[in-house]
Amino acid sequence: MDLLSQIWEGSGLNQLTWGQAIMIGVGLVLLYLAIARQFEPLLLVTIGFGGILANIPGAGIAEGDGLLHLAYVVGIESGAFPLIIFMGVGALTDFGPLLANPKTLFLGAAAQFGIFATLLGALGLSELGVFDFGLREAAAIGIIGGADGPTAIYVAGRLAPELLGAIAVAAYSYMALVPLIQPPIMRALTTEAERKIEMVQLREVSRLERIVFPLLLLLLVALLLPSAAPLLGMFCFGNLMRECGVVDRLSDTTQNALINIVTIFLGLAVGSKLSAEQFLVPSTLGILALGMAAFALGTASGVLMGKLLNLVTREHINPLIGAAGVSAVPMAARVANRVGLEANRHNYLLMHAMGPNVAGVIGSAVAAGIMIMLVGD
Amino acid sequence: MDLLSQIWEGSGLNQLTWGQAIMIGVGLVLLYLAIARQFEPLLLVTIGFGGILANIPGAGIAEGDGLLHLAYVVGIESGAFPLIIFMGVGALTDFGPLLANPKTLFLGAAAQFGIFATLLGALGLSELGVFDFGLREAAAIGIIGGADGPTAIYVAGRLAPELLGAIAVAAYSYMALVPLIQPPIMRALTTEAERKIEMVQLREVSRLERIVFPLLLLLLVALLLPSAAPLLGMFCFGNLMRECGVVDRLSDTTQNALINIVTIFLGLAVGSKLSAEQFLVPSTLGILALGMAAFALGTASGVLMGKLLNLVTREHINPLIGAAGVSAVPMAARVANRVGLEANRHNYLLMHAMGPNVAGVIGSAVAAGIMIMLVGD
Amino acid sequence: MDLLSQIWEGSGLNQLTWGQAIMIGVGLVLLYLAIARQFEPLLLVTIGFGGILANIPGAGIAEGDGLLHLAYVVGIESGAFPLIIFMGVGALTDFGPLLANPKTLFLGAAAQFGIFATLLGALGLSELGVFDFGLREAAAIGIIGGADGPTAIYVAGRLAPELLGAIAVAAYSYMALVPLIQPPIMRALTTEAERKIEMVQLREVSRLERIVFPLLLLLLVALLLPSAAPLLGMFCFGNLMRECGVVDRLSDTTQNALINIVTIFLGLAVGSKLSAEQFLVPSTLGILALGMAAFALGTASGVLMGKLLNLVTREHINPLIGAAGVSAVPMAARVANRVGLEANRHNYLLMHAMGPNVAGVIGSAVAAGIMIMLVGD
Amino acid sequence: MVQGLHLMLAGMATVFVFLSVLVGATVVMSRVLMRLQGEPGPTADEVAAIVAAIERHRASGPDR
Amino acid sequence: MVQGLHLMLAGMATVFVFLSVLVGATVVMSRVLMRLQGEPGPTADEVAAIVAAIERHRASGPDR
Amino acid sequence: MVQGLHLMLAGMATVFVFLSVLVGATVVMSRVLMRLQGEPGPTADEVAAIVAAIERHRASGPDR
Ligand code: NA
Ligand code: NA
Ligand code: NA
Repeated sequence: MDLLSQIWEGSGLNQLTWGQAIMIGVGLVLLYLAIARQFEPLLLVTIGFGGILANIPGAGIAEGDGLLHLAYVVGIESGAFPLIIFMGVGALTDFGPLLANPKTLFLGAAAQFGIFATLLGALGLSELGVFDFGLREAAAIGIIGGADGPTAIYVAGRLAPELLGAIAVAAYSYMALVPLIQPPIMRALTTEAERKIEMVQLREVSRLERIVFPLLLLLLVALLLPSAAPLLGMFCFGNLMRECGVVDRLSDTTQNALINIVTIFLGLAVGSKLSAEQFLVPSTLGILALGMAAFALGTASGVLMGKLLNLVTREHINPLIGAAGVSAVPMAARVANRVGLEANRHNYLLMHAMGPNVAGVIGSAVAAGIMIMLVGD
Repeated sequence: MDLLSQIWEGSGLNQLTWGQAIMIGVGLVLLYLAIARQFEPLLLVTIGFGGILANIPGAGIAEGDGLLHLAYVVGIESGAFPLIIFMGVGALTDFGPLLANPKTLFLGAAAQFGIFATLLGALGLSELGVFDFGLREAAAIGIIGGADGPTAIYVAGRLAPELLGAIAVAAYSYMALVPLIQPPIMRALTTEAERKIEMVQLREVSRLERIVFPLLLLLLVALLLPSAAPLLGMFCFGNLMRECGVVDRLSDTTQNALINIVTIFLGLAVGSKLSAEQFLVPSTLGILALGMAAFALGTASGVLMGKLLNLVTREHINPLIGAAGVSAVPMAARVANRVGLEANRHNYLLMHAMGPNVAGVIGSAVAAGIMIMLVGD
Repeated sequence: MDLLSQIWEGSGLNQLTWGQAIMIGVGLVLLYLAIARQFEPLLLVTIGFGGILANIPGAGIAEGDGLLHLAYVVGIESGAFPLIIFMGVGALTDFGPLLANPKTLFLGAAAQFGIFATLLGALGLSELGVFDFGLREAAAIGIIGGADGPTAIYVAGRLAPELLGAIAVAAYSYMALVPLIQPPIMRALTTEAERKIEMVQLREVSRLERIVFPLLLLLLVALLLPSAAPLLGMFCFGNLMRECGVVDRLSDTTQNALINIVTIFLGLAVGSKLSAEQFLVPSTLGILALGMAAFALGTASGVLMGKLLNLVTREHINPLIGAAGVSAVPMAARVANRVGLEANRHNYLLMHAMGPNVAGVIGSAVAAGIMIMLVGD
Repeated sequence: MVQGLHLMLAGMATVFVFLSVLVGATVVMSRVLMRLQGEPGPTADEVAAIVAAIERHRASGPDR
Repeated sequence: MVQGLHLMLAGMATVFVFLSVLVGATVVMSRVLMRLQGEPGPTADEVAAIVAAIERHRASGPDR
Repeated sequence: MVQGLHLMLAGMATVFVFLSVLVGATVVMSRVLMRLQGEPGPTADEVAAIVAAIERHRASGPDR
């Protein structure tokens, strides 16, 4: 009968390509990592499921007027979703530890070396013929080293949308792998004595300082680096809503309903870029390798900057907290705390590591602004 | 004075047509049913109010750049709203009873007979000249028998948008009327002895089974019927968020803020299709009559399948729970429970009826996928 | 080096214009008023911050595909955001005091005199050459006197989008200044004896009256003034959801997550209109001056109507509650209460003033409908 | 300017007409609903008076 | 009409095939997962029997 | 490659300049606000010293 043959022709069994089958497998692996291993579950559950949906043969969910493609166009091509997430992250961020010890901002600056070194590496390997990345692609890959999901998605959406799927997967996967990636590097670059350094208790930070800081940061961005203003502007807005104390209902909604809704659609939209044609290509391996390098280099430069600061300032810091400068909030700060406790079981570095941790968010948003200005036409 | 005559000319008293007046009355009746009789209030309050707004003369709320028309274009023409609602329904669905007794899926399959028989009836009556429905319209009307609001709206939006208002009103009204429609049919088709059958307590279902089931369903959809993938994919996504245990904040938002917001605008947008030209036509009576037939036939075939299953399997089921196979979650399951208690006041069928109840949701989404593939070009 | 000069050229230090610097200052002043002085913080924090973002040189956040411009196009040009806010306001409004004493609706009517007198004043001063406002601009400015944010934004978006920034800032600022603007006028127009009038306790209002009232209002709008139907329709819809008792989950979401999310983007989108070219013009001063006049006139006419009502009705009202007829919910009602307590420290007018207060919301939405019908082509 | 004056008069007139109709409709609505619901309803004295009136009426009318 | 009949037959067939496959897959899935998780798992008696069997096996086998 | 090197140098330079300015601005901001708020503020001893200094100043200056 005609209808039955039509049903057979429309079926996945008939239409499924090897690429789609493999990508559905990749989606299932991401779900496994998210659910069983708790790898950044908020994003990897949604990205992984979106990836499966995008590879259902013939369903067209990630093309044309399919829901995932609509979400991509509305939310990622426009830049709106990562910016709204960044506003939510701002509303969830406590700048107190950073304000109590502003020099930890230098750690967040140093850790961005991973971004730029990886950019350079991607261009170098392309010149050697190993990969084939142009300047825009290299910049988007480097930003994986910022260890900050919305920043990476925002930059990739602007500079190299065809790599967005792989970049987002790499960024969130390595953020989840921070407890495996960072400790060996941290131990290799520090002495036992350095890891034992105890830090003085952080001072209390007044409410007024907390309110003024996001405005100060906004004004500096406006004066020095306007191309970072969309990201850091929304970040500061979220943080001001949190701290100002007069719009708590807006701040609560931003930290809950709004960020959750946008996370769901952001993840599905990112998943829509996990098509076989775009993901099952050699450059994905390159992105994964380079992204790992970016994390490792960022960690190393953060730790080394910690040691350098100890040479020039009076009040010593434990260089382990430099590793938290890559961002990966709050995982990297917890790792610094854990490695510190191994060396000295009375040494709680968590609060001290939160300073460089949020400094790393600012640092990679600044790096993103530079990239967008210099590389994005 | 010129301005006063302009005010008079712009007034509703001057512009109101009989059709608009009647449709405002229809909106008020829907509000009455929703508020005083608690007929599916979440949808009938919003649809009814939307219908009134759409018929205010000269206001243009349901046309051009009016808010309701925008909601229709953004949310229903694109298919986004019913799919998001379906994700929310997935996040609210407990597959436990179904997993404990998978053969109840057959009840959910049988109850879809109402859909296809109604399609056939609509075509037959059109051939006889009673109505004038083409294949797409007949398919969209049949889906009322799926007793599932978002599925009906999704299919009607794809196949017969001009009938969407009447179809949605019929679907939600009959879902609310399930306690009146189903019991006579259930009693007529079962013996007292059958209605008294007690079922064995359902086994406990492990967390892992609950996590794997939506993925299993998704993979089967991908392999067998990709055209059902948008609906069932979002449904499985919502359910996976619910069950996986690592994204509770996303699941909570999906079950509350997100589904509520989308319900408001979905209802208003459906109401925007309650214009006199589209609703006050003979075909609306046909839709109401055929929709009722679809519910009745679905109920009957669910019950009969229950009796058939008892002929071929060892562990007997109470055929009353077959009626829950039409969906109308959770009303139809409650009806099965109530009719069961009438026959045997110790016979609590509620949990047993939840299996076919959610199976009916899957079944009508499968039927919707077939319709969209075979009828929607 | 080339790149460094590119960075310098892209910096704000290089690009900043005087206009932008001043507008950033204006944004900071609005933030100060919102945070330190608690001037309508929900809106002035978001508008103020949006204004700063819009004036960051070269960032383009309020143009093209910048986030704030997208929010403006999607939410304000379409009218959707103010209408959704109005739905939320409806869901937050208790019509009980109005239903217990319906003649307070006359106070809400009288206070709209401020709107129309200001319109006339704007046209007169333009004829004298002081300002240069056309009919549409004058109408949009007059509506500031409605003392109702979403109404003002909705009307300005329709009639004079180029003035929207100044009109919204004026409306919210003066609503915050109501405790300073109104009392002198109220005292000047009333005698000590009048201010001492105690009012009889309001009767209980039944649930059914509360449910029927929004429908009654909706039907009157449909019959008499359809051009007010978008605003008042959404308002009545929100109120019906609140009162009907069967859709509490929708009502809760409307009053919280939905109104908060829309407020954030509404504020940012309004802020996007605070560009130097549009705001740093003489007409802004005109708008501020005329808006103040509108508030003062509305207050005065509300109080005078209170005195007039006492001449013709048996049951006396305290004319102070007439001042609450301008809206500015609930600030103006609190002001009436406070001034009443000064005259008679046992005289609690708060609940009595809530009647004219919400009547003022209806009144200015009616006035908005007239304006849109007669002035907007 | 003249246009503005006309607009003011038409506008205030419409506002007052609309809200007056609303006052009337609200008062009627409340009365009808109160009667329907019997809420707050006639007091015991009123009931007694009504009953008395009915009885007097019945007593007086041979035509019923 | 004939088209409708075909559609009905094809549709109901697909629904039943799909849900039958789902029943089968669900049953298999549940069995596999129960075995993997040892849930409900062997009872204490079963454990004792298994231990005894192993000991007997060890005692009997000189090749180990 | 050379372009990449330039980008790296310009990029890291900008990051460090930006964050250094931010460190400076934050330190100044905190100091100014602490002084404004008197938080943690001068201790009782410091107040005594200041008062003494002012009195000495007044005593010494006939021009005031
Ligand atoms: Na970072
Ligand atoms: Na169904
Ligand atoms: Na008003």
